[in-house]
Parts: sequence; C-alpha cells; structure tokens
Amino acid sequence: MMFETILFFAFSAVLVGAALGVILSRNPVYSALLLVLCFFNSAVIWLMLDAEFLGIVLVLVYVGAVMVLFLFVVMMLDVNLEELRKGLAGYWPLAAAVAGLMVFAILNVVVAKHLGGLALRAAPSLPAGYSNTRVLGEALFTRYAYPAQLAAVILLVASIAAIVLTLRHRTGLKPQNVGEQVKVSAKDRVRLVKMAPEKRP
Amino acid sequence: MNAFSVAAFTSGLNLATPEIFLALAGCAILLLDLLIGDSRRHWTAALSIAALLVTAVLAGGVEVNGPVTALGGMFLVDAMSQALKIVALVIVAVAFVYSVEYMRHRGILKGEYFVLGLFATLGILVLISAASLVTVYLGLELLSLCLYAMVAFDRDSGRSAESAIKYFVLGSLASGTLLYGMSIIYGVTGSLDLGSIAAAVQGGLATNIGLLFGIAFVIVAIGFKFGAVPFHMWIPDVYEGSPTCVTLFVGSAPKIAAFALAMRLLVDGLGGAQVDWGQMLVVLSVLSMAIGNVVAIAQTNLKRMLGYSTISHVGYILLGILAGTSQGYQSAMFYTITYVIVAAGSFGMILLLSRHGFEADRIEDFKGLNARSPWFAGMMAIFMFSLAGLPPFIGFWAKLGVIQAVLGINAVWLAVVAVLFSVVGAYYYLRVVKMMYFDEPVDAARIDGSPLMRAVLSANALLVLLLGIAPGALFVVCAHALP
Amino acid sequence: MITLTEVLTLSGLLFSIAVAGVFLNRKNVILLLMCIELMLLAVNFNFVAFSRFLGDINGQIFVFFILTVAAAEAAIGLAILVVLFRERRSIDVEDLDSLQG
Amino acid sequence: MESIYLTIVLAPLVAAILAGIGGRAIGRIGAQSVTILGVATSFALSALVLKRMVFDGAPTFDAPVYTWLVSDGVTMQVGFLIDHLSALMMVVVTFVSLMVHIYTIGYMHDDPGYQRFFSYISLFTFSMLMLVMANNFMQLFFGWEAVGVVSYLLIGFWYTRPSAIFANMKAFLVNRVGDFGFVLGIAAVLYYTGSLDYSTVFAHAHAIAAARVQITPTISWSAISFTCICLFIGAMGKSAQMPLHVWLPDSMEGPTPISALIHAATMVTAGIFMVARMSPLFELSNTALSTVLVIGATTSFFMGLLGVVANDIKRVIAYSTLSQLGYMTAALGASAYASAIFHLMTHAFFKALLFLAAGSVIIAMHHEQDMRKMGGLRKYMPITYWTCLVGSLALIGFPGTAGFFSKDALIEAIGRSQLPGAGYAYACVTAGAFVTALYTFRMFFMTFHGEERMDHHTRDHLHESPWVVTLPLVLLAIPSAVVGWFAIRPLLFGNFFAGAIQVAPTHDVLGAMGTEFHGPTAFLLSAFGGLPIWLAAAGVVCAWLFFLKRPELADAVERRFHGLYRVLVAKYGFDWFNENVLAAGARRLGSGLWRFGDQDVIDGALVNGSARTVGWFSSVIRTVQSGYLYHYAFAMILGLASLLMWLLWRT
Amino acid sequence: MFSGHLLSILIWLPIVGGFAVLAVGNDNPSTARWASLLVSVATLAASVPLFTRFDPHTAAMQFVERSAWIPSVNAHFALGIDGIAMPLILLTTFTTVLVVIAGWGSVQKRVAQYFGAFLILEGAMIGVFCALDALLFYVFWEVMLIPMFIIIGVWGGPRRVYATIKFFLYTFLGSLLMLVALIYLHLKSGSYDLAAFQRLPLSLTEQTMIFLAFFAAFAVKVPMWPVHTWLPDAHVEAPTGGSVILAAIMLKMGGYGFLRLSLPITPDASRELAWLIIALSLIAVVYIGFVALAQKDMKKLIAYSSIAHMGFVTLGAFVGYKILASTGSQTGIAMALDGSVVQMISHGLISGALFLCVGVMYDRVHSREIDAYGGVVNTMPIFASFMVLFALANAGLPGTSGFVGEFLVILASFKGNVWYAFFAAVTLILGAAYTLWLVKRVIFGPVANEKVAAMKDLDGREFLVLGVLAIAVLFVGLWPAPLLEAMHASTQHLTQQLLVSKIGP
Repeated sequence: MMFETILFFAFSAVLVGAALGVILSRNPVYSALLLVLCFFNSAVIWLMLDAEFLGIVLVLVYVGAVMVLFLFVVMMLDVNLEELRKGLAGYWPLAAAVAGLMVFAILNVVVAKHLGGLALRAAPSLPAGYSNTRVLGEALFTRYAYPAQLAAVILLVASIAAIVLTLRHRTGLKPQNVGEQVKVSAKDRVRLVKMAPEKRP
Repeated sequence: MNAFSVAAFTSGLNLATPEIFLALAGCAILLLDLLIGDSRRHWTAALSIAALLVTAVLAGGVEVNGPVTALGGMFLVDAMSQALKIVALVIVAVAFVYSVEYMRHRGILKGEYFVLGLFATLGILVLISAASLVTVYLGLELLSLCLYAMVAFDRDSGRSAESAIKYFVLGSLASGTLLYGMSIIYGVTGSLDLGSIAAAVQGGLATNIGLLFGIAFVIVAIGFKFGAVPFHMWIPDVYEGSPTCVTLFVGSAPKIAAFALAMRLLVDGLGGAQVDWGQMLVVLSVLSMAIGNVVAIAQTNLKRMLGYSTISHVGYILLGILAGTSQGYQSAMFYTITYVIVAAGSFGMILLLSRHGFEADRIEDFKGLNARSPWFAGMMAIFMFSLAGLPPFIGFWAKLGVIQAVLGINAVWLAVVAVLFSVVGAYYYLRVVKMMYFDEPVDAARIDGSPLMRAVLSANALLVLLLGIAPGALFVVCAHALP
Repeated sequence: MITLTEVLTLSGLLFSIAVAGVFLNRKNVILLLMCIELMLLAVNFNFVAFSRFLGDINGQIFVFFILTVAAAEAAIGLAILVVLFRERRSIDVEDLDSLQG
Repeated sequence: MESIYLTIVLAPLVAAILAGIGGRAIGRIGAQSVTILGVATSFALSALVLKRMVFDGAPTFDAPVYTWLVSDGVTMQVGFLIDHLSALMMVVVTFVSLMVHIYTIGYMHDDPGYQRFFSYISLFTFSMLMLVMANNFMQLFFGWEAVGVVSYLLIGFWYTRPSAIFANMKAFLVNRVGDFGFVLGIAAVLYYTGSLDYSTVFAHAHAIAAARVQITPTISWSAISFTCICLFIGAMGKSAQMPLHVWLPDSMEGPTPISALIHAATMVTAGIFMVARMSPLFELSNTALSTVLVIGATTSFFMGLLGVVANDIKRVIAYSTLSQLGYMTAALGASAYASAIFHLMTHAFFKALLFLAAGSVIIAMHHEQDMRKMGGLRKYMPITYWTCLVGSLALIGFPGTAGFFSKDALIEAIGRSQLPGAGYAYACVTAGAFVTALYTFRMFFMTFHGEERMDHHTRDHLHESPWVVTLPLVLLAIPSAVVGWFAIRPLLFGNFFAGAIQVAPTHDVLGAMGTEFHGPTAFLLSAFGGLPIWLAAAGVVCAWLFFLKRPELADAVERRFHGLYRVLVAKYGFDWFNENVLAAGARRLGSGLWRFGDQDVIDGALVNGSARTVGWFSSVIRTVQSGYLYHYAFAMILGLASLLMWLLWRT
Repeated sequence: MFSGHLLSILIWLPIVGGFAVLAVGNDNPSTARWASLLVSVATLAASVPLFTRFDPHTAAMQFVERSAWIPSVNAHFALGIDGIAMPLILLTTFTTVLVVIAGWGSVQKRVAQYFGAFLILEGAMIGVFCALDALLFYVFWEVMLIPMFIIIGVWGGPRRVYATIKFFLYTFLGSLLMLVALIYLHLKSGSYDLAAFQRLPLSLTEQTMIFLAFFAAFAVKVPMWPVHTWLPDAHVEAPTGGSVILAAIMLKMGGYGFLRLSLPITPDASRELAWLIIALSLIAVVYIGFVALAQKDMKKLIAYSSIAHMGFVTLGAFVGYKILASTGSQTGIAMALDGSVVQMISHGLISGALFLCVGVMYDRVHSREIDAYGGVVNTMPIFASFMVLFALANAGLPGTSGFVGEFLVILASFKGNVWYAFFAAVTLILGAAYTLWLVKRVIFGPVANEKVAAMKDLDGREFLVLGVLAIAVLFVGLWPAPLLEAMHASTQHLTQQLLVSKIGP
C-alpha cells in the first residue's frame, strides 16, 4: 500500500510539473512533448485506479494519434518560433490571482470539505474475476448503444469538417493527370496546319 | 449487469424515429451531394429542407403521453421535447431557405454546409431529448462541432476563421467546465442518469456543497451556450465574423438547444437545488440584460448589434428559468421560441439585402429601405419592434411572461431592472427603424431574392405580428409542454 | 491506498493549470488547444476516480466518450487553425483582434 | 316677459353676427343699419322695461334662461335678474351704445374695417347687457370677460399700429390680473354658499361672514373680507383702480367711439356695478369697504393730477375717467352705492359726450390728438363747442348739471362715512374737485380757445362735423345737463334700489343725508356752502389763468415744481415698473426657467444626461470586448471563480 | 346588426382601413387621400351612436363586449365605455377626420403611409379608451407609439430623429413600469380585468408602489413637470397632423389613465400622494406658464401651454382628497373630476386647433419662428379671426370650451386649499400673457416681410377644418351641459371609488 501511495505521489508530481511546463514553456514543441508526458503519467495513475482499458486507450489514442497530429500541425504551420517566444499576458498578476482563486476554491471544496463529506468514502473492492474491459464493453454495446452511435456521428462530422475546411483545389497548381496522359492520342498532340507557301503582297 | 437483453436497450426505438431519420438523411444527402454538380447545388438545399420538414412531421407524429424514456434510459420524449424539436427543425429549414442565395453569391454554396447543418440539428434534437449526462454532452458536442466548422466555412475569409477559432477555444473551455461540473455531480450523486440525479438531489443532497460546486461549473457551460454575461464574449465576434448565413444558423436554432440544455440539466436533473442555481442565474441574467443592451448601443455593425441583442434577450430568458416555477419555465420557453423566430427573420433580412460583394450587415445599409421597398421595411420594422418588446408583436408577450414569472416569485426589483434595460434596448432597435424610415436611401439597388425566400421571410414577419395579436396558441403550447 | 480526495486534488490542480493556461499566455493558438486537452484530462481523472470509488462503471464509459469527442474536437480545432493560418499567416493569439468592440 | 329680455340681449348679438360674418355681403350700409336697428331695439325695450319697473311697479324678474351645466349638484345657469339696478344700467348702456352707433357712421366713415367695427360694438353691447342682466356669478364673469375681449379687439382695431396692439394686450392682461382675484372670489362664494346664484348667495351671506379662510395652518382671515377683496380686485381691473389702472390711458389707441362707449361710459363701470350688486356681501366686511374706499379715493385724486400734464386730448379725458371711477369706487367704499350708481349714470352721459366731442375735434383735425396743436376751434365747430362745454361743466360739477348732483352727493356721502380711511378719502375727493376743474378746462381752453396752433393746411379744412356726429352730441348733452334734477331724489333718497342694494344701518350715509334732503333746488343751494364747488371754481380760474391768459405762468410752475412734474409725466412710474420689472421680469424668469430648468437640468442633466451616461458606459464596456481570446477566456473564468467564491462565502 | 360590436368596429375599422391605405401605396396619393377620408369619416359616423345611444343615468360600462383572448393569462378582449371614455372617443374620431383633411394638400411625401399611420393610430387610441382589460389597455397604449414614432420621424422637422426617439423612449420607460404594476395586479387578482383590479384589496405599500408605477406612465404622457421635456421637442418637430393628435388625444391618455387606473385601483396611495400630484400640477401651471412666455417657436409655445393646461387635469383628478380632508365632505370632488374631464376634451379641441393654425401658416411661410411673422391679419383676415378665437379659448375665455374645465377645477380646488386655487388661477394671467403675446407678435401689427405679404388666406379645406373646430370650441363653451350630463354618473361613481379604502389584510 505504501508503495502504491508513493508511486501515486511521484507520478502526480511529475504530472503537475509537466502540466505547468505545458503552459509555461516558450516553445510549442516542448509543450506538446510535455503534454505527452502528462498523458503517460495519467495513464499510469488510471491503471492504479483499476481503469486499465482507459489507461491503454489514453496512450494509444492520445499519445499515438492526437498528440502526433498536434506536433504535425505545429511543424506544418512553420510558425516563427522567435515570434512566439512571448511571456505571459500583461495582466498576469490579476490573472494569476484568479487562477489562484480557482485552485483555492477547488481545493477548499474537494480537500477541506471533501465534497460535503462524500469524498471520504473508500473504494469498494472489486469482485473476483473483474475485467475492466469486459464491463466497459458490455455497457458500451448495450446500454450505451445510442451514445455510441452518436459518438460515431460526431467522428463523421469531424472528418467532414476537417475535409471541408482544409481540402482545397488550388487554382494555381498544375498537377499531373495520369489518366489523361494515358488516354491521349496522336491527333491531340499534333495539329497539321496548311499554309500558303509565301505571303502575298 | 450480466443479465441484459439487447431489446431492453433498443426498445422505444420508434420514439427516436425523427433522430434516426435525420441522421440517415444527413448521410444520404452527403452522398447525393457528390452526384450533384456545382450549378445545381441548390438541390442539396432543397433535399435538406425536405428532410428537415419530414423530420418535423415525424417528430409531430410521435405519440407522447407524459415523459417516456427509451434507449436504455438515455433518451427522453415528453411534450417539451416534441414542441422544441418541431420548432428547431422548422427554424433550421427556414434558415436554409434564407441561406441559399447568399451562399451562391459568395461561391460557398456547398453541400457540406447543409450536411453539417443537418447534423447540428441532430445534435439539437439529441440534446432536447437527453435523459443522461452522456447524451447531454454528446448532443451538445455534436451541435458545437458542427457549428465550429460552419463558422469557419467561408475559407477565404480571415474574419470567419478568426471567429471560428475564438468560438472553438471558448466553446471547448466551456465544454471542459461542463464536464468538470458533470463529473462532480456524478461523484456526488453516483449517477449519470438525470432521473436518478434528480432523485438523489431530492433525497437530501440539495444543500451539499459538492453538488453546488458542480452546479456552478455547469452554469458556466449553460451560460456560454446561451451567451450570458460573462460567458458571452464569443457572441459578438462570432456573429460578426461568420458568413451571415451561419450567423443566422448560430443565432437561431442553437438557442433552443441552450434552453433544452438548461431545462434538462438544471430542472430535470438538479431541480432540487433550484434555490441555489436560481441565485446564480440572477447574476447572469442581470448582467446580460445590462451589458447586452448597453453595449449594443455603440454598435455600427448590424450583425454585431444583434449579437449583443441576443445577449440581452438571454438575460430575459434566464429570468424565466431562474424563477423556478412552472410558469417561469413556460415563459422562458415561450421567450426562446419567439426569440428564435424573430432572430431568424432579422438575419433573414440581412441576407435578403445582401448581394454579391455587399454584405448589408452595417446598420447604415438599411438606410432608406422604406423608399426602396415599403413592404420589407415594414417586415424589418416588425422584427425590430418585436425585439424591443412592443405590442402587438410577439416579443412583447415574451417579455410579459418572464416579468410575470419574476413577479410571481416576488422579485419586483428584477422586473424593474428588466424593464429599465429594455428601454435602453429599445433605443438601438429604433435606430434601425430610424435608418429605414427617416433616412434617404444611399443605394438604390433593387431588392431581389428568390420568390420563395421573399415569401418565407414575409410569412416569418407576419407570424410575428399574428402571434403578437393572438398569442394564446403559443401560450397553450408552452403550458402543455411544461405543465 | 490512494484516496478519492487525493485524486480529486490532483485533477483540480490539473484543471486549474489548464484553465490558467488558456487565459494566461499570449502564445500561439495551438497551446490553447493543448490546454483544452489538459483540461479534459483533468475531467477524465475525476470520472475515473469517481467511477472507481463509487464502484460504478458508467463514469468510465463517460470517459470513453470524452476521449472520442476530444479526438474529434482536436481534429476540427486543428482544421480551423489551418484555415486561419492560411488566411492570416499567423496563429498568434494577439493577432486575432480584427473582431472587437 | 322673458322674451323681452331675450330680445334685448339677442338683438345686438344677432346684429353683431350679421355684420361680422356677413359683413362683406350686406355691405357698409347693411352693417350699420342692422346694428343700429339691433341696438335701437334693445334701447327701446330697455326703456320699456325701466318704465314698467319704475312706473308700473313690475316685480323683480329672476329666472334662468338655460342650464349651462350641472356639476356635483351645483347648477350653473344663464339667467336674468332684472331689478331697478339692472334696468337702469340696461337703459344707460343701450342709450350710450345707440348714440355711439350713430356717431360711428360719421367717425369711421373712411375706415376699411367699417363692418367689423359695427359688429364689435354690437357684440360689446350684447356682452355688457349679459353682464348687467346676470343673475349669477358665472354669467357675470362671462359678461365680464366678454366685454374685456371686445375691448381687446377694439383697442387693437387698428391692428397695424404697434402702439394699438401693445395697448390692447396690456389692457387684457391687466384685466386678467383683476380677473384672477375675481375668480378666487367666485370660488370662495361657491365654497361658502354652495351656489353661484345671487339670490342664494345673498341669502347665505352670513355663512361667509361666519367662516374663516385658512391661509396657513396657523393664520386665518375672515372669509367675507377675503371674498369681498378678491371680488374687488376684479373690479379694480375692470374699473381701472390703482394700481390696475395702467391699461386705461393706453386704451385710447382705440377709435374714439370706443373710448366713449367702453372706456368711459359702460365697460369700465362694470366694476362699480358689480360691487353695487354685491352690496349684501360688502356690507358685511368693514375691512373690504375700507379697502374700496381708500383705493377709490387715491385713484380719484392722483389720476386726476395726471390729467393736468397730459397733452393728448383723449388721454386727458381718459385720466378724467380714471379719476371719476375713483370717485365712484370711493362712494362704494362709503356704502353710498346708490350714489355711485347715480354718478355712474351721469358720468356715462357726460363722459361719452366729452369723448364724442373730442372725437369730433379729432375728425376735424384730421386725426391729430395733440392739444398743443389745436386752439381756437370754437368758431369752426360751434355745436361741438357748446356740447363739449356742457359736458365739461357737468364733469366739474357746475351747479345744476347732472354731474353736479351726483358728484356733490357723492363727496358728501364720503364725508359722512365712519369707516377707517374715510378722512383720507374725503380729503382726496374734495381736492379732486379742484383738479378736475383744472384739467377739464385746461383741455377745453387749449382746444377751443386761444391762438390757433394748427398748421394752415389743417386750418383750411376745419369745419363742423356731419350730423351723424353732432346729433349724438346733442342727444347726450341733454341728459348731461338735466338728468340730475329728476334723478337725484329717486335714485339717492327714494328707495329706488330697494332690494337690489343693501346697506347696513351703521353704514347708511345716504340715509342720513336723505333726512336732510329737501329737493334738488335746496340741494343745489346748500352746495354753495360746501367746499367742492368753490374748489371747482378755483380750478376753472386757474385753468384760465395758466393755459389761456398767461401760458408762461404754466411754464414757470412747471420749472418750479420740476420734480413733481417729472413724476406726473412719468405717470408715477407705474408703466415703467410694469414693463421693466413685471413684464420683463416674467420674461426673464420664464427664459431662465426654460434655459436652466428645462434645458440644462431636466433635459441636459437628467434626460440627455442619462442617455449620455448610457452611451458612455457603452463605449467603455465595449473596450472590454478587446478581441483578445485570453481576455474572453479570462472573463469566463472570472465569472466561474466569482460563482465559486460566492458559494464558499455563503456556506 | 353591428350594434353589439360597435366598439370593436370603432377599433378595427380604422386599423384595417389604415392597412388598406398602406396597401394603396405611395404612388397613388389621391386614392390614398380619399380612402383615408372615407375611413375616417366612416369611423366618425360609427362613433356617433356612442353618444346618441349612451345612457347617462348609469355609471356602469356600456356597449360592453367581452370575448376570450388569451385564456392562459386570463386576458379578455373586453371593451366598454362610460361617461368619461365616451367623449374622449368622440374627440378621437372627430379629430382624426380633421387631421386627414388638414393633411390633404400639405403632405406630399409618402402620402399613403402618412394617412395609414394616422388611421392605425386612431384605432389604437380608441382601443385605449374603451379597453376594460388591463392587458388590452396596455397593448393599445403601446401600439400608439409606433405610428406616432413614424409620423414624427418621417414627416417631421429638422431635429425629428432626436425628438421622436426621445418621445418614444420617454413614454416607453413610463409605460413599462406600468406594465410591471399591471402584471403584479394580475398575479394578485388572477385576471386582467380592470374591474377586478378595482375591487382588489391592497396594502398601502403595494398601492404606493403600484401608484408610482402608474404615475411613471401617466405623468410622462400627460405630461407633468418634470417629465415633460419630450413634449415640446416632439411637438416642434412633428408634422401638423402629428402635433394635433399628440396634443388633442395622446396627452389625454395620461389623464385618462389617472382617472381609470390610478384613482380606483390605488385610492389610498392616491390619497397619500395627492400632495405630490397637486404640487406638480401647480408647478406645471406656474412654472410652465413662465417658460411658455420665453418661447420663440410657435409650436413650442403651444406645447408648453399644453403642459400648463394639462396641469388642470391632474389637479382636478387629485384635489378631491384634499377637499375631503379640508372640508370633511365629498361635495366638490365630483366637480373637480368633471372639470378634469372637460379640460381634457377642451384642450383637445383648442390645442388641436392651434396646431392646425400653426400648420396653416407653416405651409405658407415654412417657418415656425414667431419672429418670421407679424401682421398676418393683413393678408389672412379670416385665418386671423380663427387664430384669435382659438388663442382666446386657450387663454380660458368664458364662452369657449377652455373656460369650463379651468373654471370648475379652480372652483373645486378652492375647497381643498385656497392656495391651490390661487396658483391654479395664475393661469388666467400667464395663459393670457403667453397666448396674447403670441397673437400680438404673429397676427397683429404691420406686415412684417414679403413672405407674410405673400400669404394667401384660408382655402376651403382649411376653412372647413378650423370652422368645425371653432364651432366645437364655442359649443362646449356655451353649452357644456350635455357633456357633463353624460359624464355625471361616471364621475359620481369615480368619486365613490376613490374614497373607498382598499387597504387589505
């Protein structure tokens, strides 16, 4: 037990540190990488919370796909890094105070008041042969069949949106059209012109 | 958990016929659009409109006897959901009618716009019928994601993209906040199901600090979706920056979704804690009425002005909700529906006046409209007077209802604040009327627009007048929806 | 043994950091998207923890959906960002001020 | 019976409408005929009524004509009260009016507004008859205002003259000040008696006497004094008592027939008539009577003095009218109502005569009114000269003329009054006799005697006026000369006004005089034992000396008493005060209230100020909408944090 | 066959007619003119039975109609009139005809819209006067604003936008507060029936709040000092017809509201706050009287004079409480109320006539400045006669309608306190001063300039309009008995209503 607690705190500390790094780092690439670190740490903690499937998904989906997408866009946009190296917003003391207030409020309710005492309960022990993945799967394809369909629609929408926003047929380009190249016939290539031998006066 | 039958979770599928049809129609139109050439793109619009109207008919055909849940308790059909769905579907259809010409003028008449609009509408329907935090969230996201994409739809416009990114970032922030609040509520009540949450709240959790804490986060999201101060900052920029057809879309049907969001979460789920969220909404409401109305005065862009006007109207809608009485909910619903109708018409007027290379979105662009077209000047005047809350237009009855609601809880001061700011508000609506009637036209271009659009727009305005003279039916609908 | 309070504290900190990130820095918009991911992570922490401590699987199901939606959101967000960058050649938050007042 | 009264009233009204609205259609002859016919009818019937009342002993008539309105149980009617007082007034009014109508034919001969003029004077006759025949306060006030309006129209008859339209507005406004009091008086009457009918009011006069008016929670006044003084303020306006006399001299801007009819014989005496009518009320308040007495006496003397320095022939007569009205008022104050009415009647004749004579002179002088440009007219205008002489003698109270009887009795009655202020009043009216004679004969001599100061062109055209002008002069000269002989006994001592005028026994000065009255001849002879007659004689002599025999003496006196002269020429400064303090002050006050109160404070600060404030807020708050995403997010989080802090603070 | 729906017809006939005229379009001015004349005359004709079939012996509502309107809030389309509303409706129909005739030639811009707006306005105004349902009352009350806003804004003078927006917002603010009070009463009584409101017991605090809310609406409309500043601006900028309707009818709404709503619904608060209304009324008479003296613009002068005259309406409405307090008897209260109503009618006729007179001159010279005129009588003698008549009526000359109301109110207010009568009577002086000074400067004197010299006297249409008004002014002045007889029962009834205490448990 002790080990688990220490582990939790260790990963938590890294997680918080990395999260701070995400928002304070001057380079967006560093931020993205630190965010990846956050996800890894989180996955570990989720595993400790017996949410194995989600922990794995987090790594696979987030680190594997989403964060790569982020990094890809950061690179693709080729943003001038020097330009971006700006500090905090000018009103940062006030903003920091408000952020502090948020932290205070959340910790006050969660830590000091334990959500009105509710947060003090202990985790129920899991039944024997409990499989996180199986339980999730069962719920997802029965009770949550309708939300699952909605999620599918959302993904569809996301792809439509991404395509419609970014796909463009740029007018200036002259791409090859292999089909046309193959279909071409000789008379399209050469035009025979009859001309008078010499110009009449 | 082991003993389950698929049938238990698919029963009541017939109640979801409209949603299912709309989803399928969306997909079908997406495919059909590929077969339609650019020159005949308006067929996509026609198909979409037809799909919406059919869905509306289907929604009207659903037999409702009291609230019924289906699809594993995720889906709820009641009188309110039915009414709101029909209104939302019709309004979207009307919005599509208004949009076609405008998009053609700008070369952005693409099938994806309608598909996204259909899916956004699907999101609205899901939200309206949500019976669980999950479906609330998914419906909301489906709607929001479509809207983000639509706002950015005019890819050649930097302003469009700028407003989209602002909308996106702030919307995501609001979603995060909503989720945080939902998580707390889940943790406190132990359920995602709105019915169970309501039972738990009634069962003694109403004063739990954790629950209230969660409610505060949820309020932020509701405030954002509505555009209530101080969560309103996206509205003016998005309204101004988006293509007008999108502004029309964003400015109309999603308000119904916001209302449904508030009703589902606050009333259905958290009704037991009404005292507390009521007080939070008071602040939002007063600030919205104040800032919305005051800042609108300084606007020169009509879309932006209408954005601020929306903010102020949200303040009035919240008045009805915060009252916490069924009369209050009815009045809020009434207000929402009427606002949506009027807003659709107002933006429709901008679309009507715009033409290639001319947005008609400055207030000055309406100068001398009466000389150019007395009929449409009259229509616009109807919309403006209705927004100002003047009888005999529908906007008056909406204000009457919410004022009655707050007086019903003895909040006289709120009623007085409400009317004072509506006087401020009247000023900028009058300014539009002033431009139309008192000033000479600067531009003598003929007002065209398809006959269909003109007819629908006229019908829209006349409906505002007709319902204003005899609002009884709409009152009955709202009373029936929220007994 | 980890207690619920500890996890909630952790998620609270993450959430606050993410929120602060949204309004505290003036860097490029991508960072804002990352902050939002961070915020969703915090929320997920809550759901996972509650799910575990309530012995209720529904919370984890919700996380599943959140992850799905977050991915879709990221896709759209980045798409908008691309459009924005094409038009403005900048994704600096401070340059996004043509709409104001 | 009633139809006679209606005819008397309506005949001039119908004539006025015909001449006014149909003036263009019926032409000049038509207009003059119809109006003269109307007024003649009225006069004939009035005379008939008087005859019936006086000789046949017909009873007092008091009946409504129609109900004007009923409100809250108070019935306001239009109705007639015909008793000896009103019958006498009717005859006087219609007679003078008839004379003026005839005279007008000649005087206004060349005026383009001929029909309009006839219409106005007929309308005036109607109004004046309504006034004197009223049996209630409402109708009295109606007539009161109606004559005021016609006077307004007539003073401004020559509307292109700036002085005329100034004078008519001034006349109306000054009268309105009086009406202000009058209305309050009527309101008080209604309050304390519950009715506006004379009969009811007089029957309940004691109710007023018993009541007190709360001015402040701690101060109260006797209601009867309050009421009477209020009513008297009305009379002061109409009868031009100081300080509300200022309009009358200016009213001479009107055509001369008007001056004769309205501003000498009839309208200005309405106040006298009204107070006499109200005698049952005034008798109950010594305070009010004293006020009336003092104001009347003051007016009589000081206004007379102004006549001495005036050079406009009509103004001299106007000041004389003021002075004579003061006499009447003073008599009212002394409770010698009958005496006042008697003098009113005689004055109507001789003053109308004097005005018409002056008018005749003015015609001859081609509308020159300045006496310094006249002189020696006697030989050119014999009829005018002689009739004017009769009028002048009557005015100064030459023994045997009508004016002598009325004025001498009046002075004596005042002398017998026991009211506070009676001594002062007696001194004033007695000294007034000298002044009257002085200015009258100054006017007479300067006009008809001495060297001819007019330019030769005018002199060449001098001739007597046509018969339509001289006939009224003659007809008016006759009563001016002789009416006193017949009237003094019945009117003053013969219980003529029994029932119409009530006098408390303690105030009954005429009653006391009546015991010593032994017929007009004896009265005449006894007058030689009194002061007034010798003062009048002295006045004539002085006038002769200063203005005819040795004009340089007048200049010497003028230099010697330069200050006094200046005061008199400035008319005691009333006009200056009114124009520069009251009128200008009111305008400045209005302007100030408007610019400061309305425009700066209410509109500027409050109305537009709040609009500006909202606009300012708008422009400030919109800067919050900076366009920066992090500001927007910050606002959201600030809102969230506030909600959270509010929750924590609350628990 | 329409007898059961006479009031409905009176409301809808002009409104429908107005829309019909709008449909005619601005391109057919002649058709529009004739159509609107037809509609307005028809409405006037339809309103005549209100008088001829009116039963003056009862205070009960007559010509009552009642049908369901909005069942969910228990609002009815309920109409009815009593002796107070009846003359005001007749005044409305009468004035509208005159306005239509007066605008015949002088309006050349957007003719159909001009007349259409007036007809719609007429319907709404009649609706206000005969609504028995508070919500209906309010709806008509607000609907009036829209056509008037357009009328001033489109056909008005150079500062018309400022004036019309000021007019709109000022009155809108007041009426919204009234709306709050009406809703409150609705929640207390369960219906919007005005009669139910009148029966409803209310605590003094409630009554005071409601009274103040009503006051906000009605005082602005009357208008009372210090919320009067919209009126001069609106009048100055409004076209002639707008000024006429504004002065003749719309101001009466405020007085009517005080009589119909404030007094019967909040009698105790009215009693407690009567001093305030009386004080403001007297300020209106005196202060505004002086202000009117300083005006250089004819319309502004008449506008200020309107405010002063409307002071008598409010004074008469509220002085009753002081009469009771001071004399201990009810005698005089009904007289004050009578005076108040008569003053409304009379002011409607006179101020309307004066604005028409100004309009006649404006049409010729295109100036409203007093200094631009002088000696008009030389060129327009007939017009001058009318103008002088109306001016004298405005000054409260006996024999004209202007006298009756003022006289009754002064007589009655004397019973309340001698000072009330004193200050009220100041109008005799000030009213005459500003009116006659106006007449002196404009009408009399030598011809001031070529423009005046070129003025043509009244044409037949103008003569007809002014002549009819002159007859009305003289008729009411010379024989007000029929008018008072019609309203007698109602004012007596109102007297009882305003004396009954409603302080509930």
